[in-house]
Amino acid sequence: MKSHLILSIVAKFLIPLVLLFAFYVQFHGDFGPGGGFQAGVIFAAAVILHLLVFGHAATEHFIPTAVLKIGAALGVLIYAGVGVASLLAGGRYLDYDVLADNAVAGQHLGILLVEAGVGITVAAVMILLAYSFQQRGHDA
Amino acid sequence: MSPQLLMLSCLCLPLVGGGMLLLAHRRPRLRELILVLTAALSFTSALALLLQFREGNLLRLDLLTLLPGLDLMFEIEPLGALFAVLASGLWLPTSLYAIGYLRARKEEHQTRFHFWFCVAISATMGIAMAGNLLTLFVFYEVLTLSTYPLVTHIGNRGAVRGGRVYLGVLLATSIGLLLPAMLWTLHVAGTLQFTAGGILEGKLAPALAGLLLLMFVLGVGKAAVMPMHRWLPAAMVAPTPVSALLHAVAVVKAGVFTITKVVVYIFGTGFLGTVPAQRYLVYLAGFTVIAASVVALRQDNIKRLLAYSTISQLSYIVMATLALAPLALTGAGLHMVAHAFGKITLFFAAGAIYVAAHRTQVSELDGMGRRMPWTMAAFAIGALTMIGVPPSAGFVSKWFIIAGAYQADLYFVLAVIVLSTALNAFYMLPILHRAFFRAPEGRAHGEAPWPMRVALVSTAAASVLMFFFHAPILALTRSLTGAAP
Amino acid sequence: MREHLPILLVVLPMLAAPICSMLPRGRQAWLLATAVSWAVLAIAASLLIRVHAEGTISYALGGWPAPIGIEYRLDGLNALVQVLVAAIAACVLPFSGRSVQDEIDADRQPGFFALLLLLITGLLGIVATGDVFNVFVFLEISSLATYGLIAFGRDRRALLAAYRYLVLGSIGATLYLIGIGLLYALTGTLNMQDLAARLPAVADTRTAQTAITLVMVGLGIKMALFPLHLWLPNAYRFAPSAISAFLPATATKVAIYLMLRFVFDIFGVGFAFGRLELNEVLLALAAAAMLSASLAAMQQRDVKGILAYSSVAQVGYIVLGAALATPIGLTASLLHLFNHALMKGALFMAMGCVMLRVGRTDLDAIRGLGRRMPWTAAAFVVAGLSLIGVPLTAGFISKWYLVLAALEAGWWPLVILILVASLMALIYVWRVVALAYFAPNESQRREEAPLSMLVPLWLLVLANIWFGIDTRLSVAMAESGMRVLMAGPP
Amino acid sequence: MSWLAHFNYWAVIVVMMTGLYMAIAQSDLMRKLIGITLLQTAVFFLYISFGFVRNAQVPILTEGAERYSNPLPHVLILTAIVVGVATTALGLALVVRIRERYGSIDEAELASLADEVEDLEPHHDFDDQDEHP
Repeated sequence: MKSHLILSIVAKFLIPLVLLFAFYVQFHGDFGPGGGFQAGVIFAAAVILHLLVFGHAATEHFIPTAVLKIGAALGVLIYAGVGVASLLAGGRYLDYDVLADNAVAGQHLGILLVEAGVGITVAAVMILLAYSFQQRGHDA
Repeated sequence: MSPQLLMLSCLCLPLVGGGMLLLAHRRPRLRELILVLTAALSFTSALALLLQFREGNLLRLDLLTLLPGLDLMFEIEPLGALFAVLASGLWLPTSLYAIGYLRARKEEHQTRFHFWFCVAISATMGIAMAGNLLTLFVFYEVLTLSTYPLVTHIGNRGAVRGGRVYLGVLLATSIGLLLPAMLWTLHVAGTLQFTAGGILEGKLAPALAGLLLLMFVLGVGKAAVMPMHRWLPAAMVAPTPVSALLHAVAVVKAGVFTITKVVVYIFGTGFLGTVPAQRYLVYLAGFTVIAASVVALRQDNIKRLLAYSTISQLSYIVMATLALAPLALTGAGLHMVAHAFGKITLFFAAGAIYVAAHRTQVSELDGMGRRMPWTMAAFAIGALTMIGVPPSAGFVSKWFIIAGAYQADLYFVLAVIVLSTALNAFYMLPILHRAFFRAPEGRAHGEAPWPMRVALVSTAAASVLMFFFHAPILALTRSLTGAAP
Repeated sequence: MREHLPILLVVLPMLAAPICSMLPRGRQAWLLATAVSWAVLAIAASLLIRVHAEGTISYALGGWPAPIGIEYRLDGLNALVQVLVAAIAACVLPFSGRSVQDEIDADRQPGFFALLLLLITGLLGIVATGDVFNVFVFLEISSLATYGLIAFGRDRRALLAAYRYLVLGSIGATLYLIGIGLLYALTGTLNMQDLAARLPAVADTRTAQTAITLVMVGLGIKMALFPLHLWLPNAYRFAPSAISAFLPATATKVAIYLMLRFVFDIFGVGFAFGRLELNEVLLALAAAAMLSASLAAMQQRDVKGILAYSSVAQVGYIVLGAALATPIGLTASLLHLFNHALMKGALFMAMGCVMLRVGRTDLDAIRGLGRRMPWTAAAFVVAGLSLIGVPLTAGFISKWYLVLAALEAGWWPLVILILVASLMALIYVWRVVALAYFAPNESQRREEAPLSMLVPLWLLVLANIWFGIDTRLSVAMAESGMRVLMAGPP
Repeated sequence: MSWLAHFNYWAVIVVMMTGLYMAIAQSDLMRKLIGITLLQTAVFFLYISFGFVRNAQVPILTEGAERYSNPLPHVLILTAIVVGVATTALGLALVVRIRERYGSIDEAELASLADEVEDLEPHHDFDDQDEHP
């Protein structure tokens, strides 16, 4: 991959910001607009930017495909697991009230976990998609 | 044995025998022993059943209920008992004959052949004992399907083509006409039970009843009423034992048996008398009698000639049934038996000629009477039965049909019988003339193998015996008309 | 735990799917998926029994009560459909072990089973949920999984088939989405019960009528109702064997269930059939489906193609019974829904066995099958007889009911139509059977499919016979489903 | 000018029909996908404009809002967007692989290619790399 100086400098500058914004959206989700879907996509956008600028090898070096695959599955597991946990705690499926001592804290905890799961899965899947499309282009 | 067990054994013995055949397929002698034993046992149980019936036992067997009001059940009535005994009784000589035939021809897949034969017999028993229309229909279809492998047994292109016509016509008529007719009956009458005196009386307008009757008569393709007769000549691609038992006895008789059952137990002769269209069906059957005889006149292939003769003779029975006179109905029952004996003898003879002399055409039969005296003598008796000349069984049955035609004042039927008798003589007697009064041609050959000869002589003898001793059969068919005043 | 079974039914395969995708070997994924499918069947069966003993079960997700939160609602109808889906899954998964090993690259097998589990999740979810938007979500989960699974097919035409299905399926789902969006705008609710209660007030608006039409067309695509069936034949034909055994028996059935639910329970017969006269449209389409698809099936050169077109025709049968909107018609429809799943599952499984041993399923591959694979061929014959509707098989019972329903409604031409279509079924099934048994073949080697495939196959075949002889259970189930539908909107 | 009051619906209808037309009539597989995406986007618009209430406030984080927009359609459509993305991604993946195995993404050409026997071997190495770079 040819190096584009301006692109790589701008990218290096932007990527941390985008990542930070992703985390903001992720954890602010239970108070305001935001949540796992959006945060996951924003996170993925940062990684995809890295992929486009620095190439597949560089990106895969710090986010390997195997990790992404596990991440994609793990997110779903967290989501469904929270539901099952609330079952085990004596409530209904996805009834967050029972997850902590009082209902409000329970709702907080529950939504946080669920959104985390969603975020991980969405980010992982988006990055995986980008990886596989990128790969195809080079082989063909 | 209890009567129910007897009925079950009539139905299952051939199946069990067929299954054992399959197991014994590596040992031909054992296989054939099983076949003959099965046939004998089936005949015995059918006979025992007939005796039970004559003692006046109520013979009824509920097998299973598919849906409320829709069950598979069996009930013996005179005609059914007669049919069961006839089919299983003729199976015994046929199985002997088939063993000889298949061995002499060195056919492949003999076990498969015998197995499907057993299934077909079992289905015939089911038809004979059926207690309602649904049961009859089920076994009717099983019979069609189980005879397909027999018809296409040779497996060449011609056999497959013939098989396709066979299956196509029989299934198309049964699903396209018989099944709707059955559904209509169920819808109108609320039941499909065979009941003395019929179940449709007062429930259907006469004009519609005529249509329903037409659907039944044409829907039972096995009765080969024109224009649904095409399958029978097509089925002649089958090996001769199949043509003999199935296409002279089991399959075609199942057809006329079904029509008779429908006329007597579904419509009821009393009700049918008020249906105007019934007359036209008599004409249709009469037309078939004459037309098929005319076609038979022009055939040179022996089996095709016999097939058209069968079409003609079947319509005798249909016509006699539809004449609705008690005597004619008795004649119909008698003719079922008489024609069975005669036609199976003729087919046996044709097969024997084919095996011994490799001849299939009428024009090749010159002098055959001297080469194969037993075979041709039997053929002559069969031919006489077809024409209706004493001392053969055909005379008795035709006598009753004629008497019935007088009784019903149906001079059309009378004319048809006279004309067709003349036509029968026209196509049968020249064969006998060729065989006995012309000099033989070609290389010399002897008779067919002994199992075949035993079979054809015994059926020919039965045909003659029936002329002299027909009282038991007459009693049975009389009681049929007793059910229908 | 017992009260949570309705949700566990859906969550179990959903939880298992990601685990499956993480497993290193296809074999392990298969074992897990099989175990899950059996557990799901057990749960579904226990739920069905409970519904029959105690009546409708309602389960509120997250503890939010019905009209606000998402509600899972099981009654005599969908508990039955769930058991059907679960049972077919429990049969197909053991069956799939060998055929997947044979047809799919080793490293892609865990993904395959994960998608299959997701498909099961989606289908079970559609059936269980009482919320129309939730239906959309599960519909898309199952559809996406299906597109992916079809693309696993070895033939490159599988890709094209998957793509076509994706385009049409997405259009269908989108139309459905618009429809329920309009309904939501009108009534302010997405809960089925609530929707049914509020719909009559606004039924006269054009918006409501548009919404209903959109929903019906969207579902029509999903259930492959003629003429929206174009995606189906190739999708079934080129999918991996396990998938083409699973889909016809479940996916279209679930879509049909959904249509029944909408027409009878949400819109109400009086509105959908009485005022909009949808029944006449459905009747005409069903009739066209039966005839045209049967004709097409007769011309196919590939057995899976024949079976696929026959599936389109059978959808026609099912819709026909429903469109009559009489108790007996609905019973017939539900019976056929159930029975057809049994027979098509068995037929496609038999073709899976052929695929494994012969590698193709065109008519030439069938030659002499009766000798090469006697058990497979015999299974095909029995299931084929059931498809034709021969007495003593399950197919006969449902067709019999259908004919009775048509007679009762006074629709004579329909009776003829059903019989003609059965005759055509006979022709296309017989073509295969005649080749299998009466056509000579050079290779007379005997190479029967492995037991792991034969046992599930014969289980379904025996079910075909069982439900053809002892009809008490199936008819009682269908009737209880019918009563739910005939009761109409609450 | 009552028809103008519903201009959002008019916009939705135009986009929707454009998408539907593309999805059905275009023979290029990529354009079909774009059509599908347009169609879905139109539905998103539709839902979002349902939720809009004139002179209303955001319902969360504001005390005492009298009139507020309905948040539910937004939530619903979030799900639908995710579904749409997944569909598009899957569609694209299929298009890529169709291109690899057929060498074309034009429907008319594909139809003629479909019945030809494929030479499986040369392409096989691509398949194996699918999702496993």
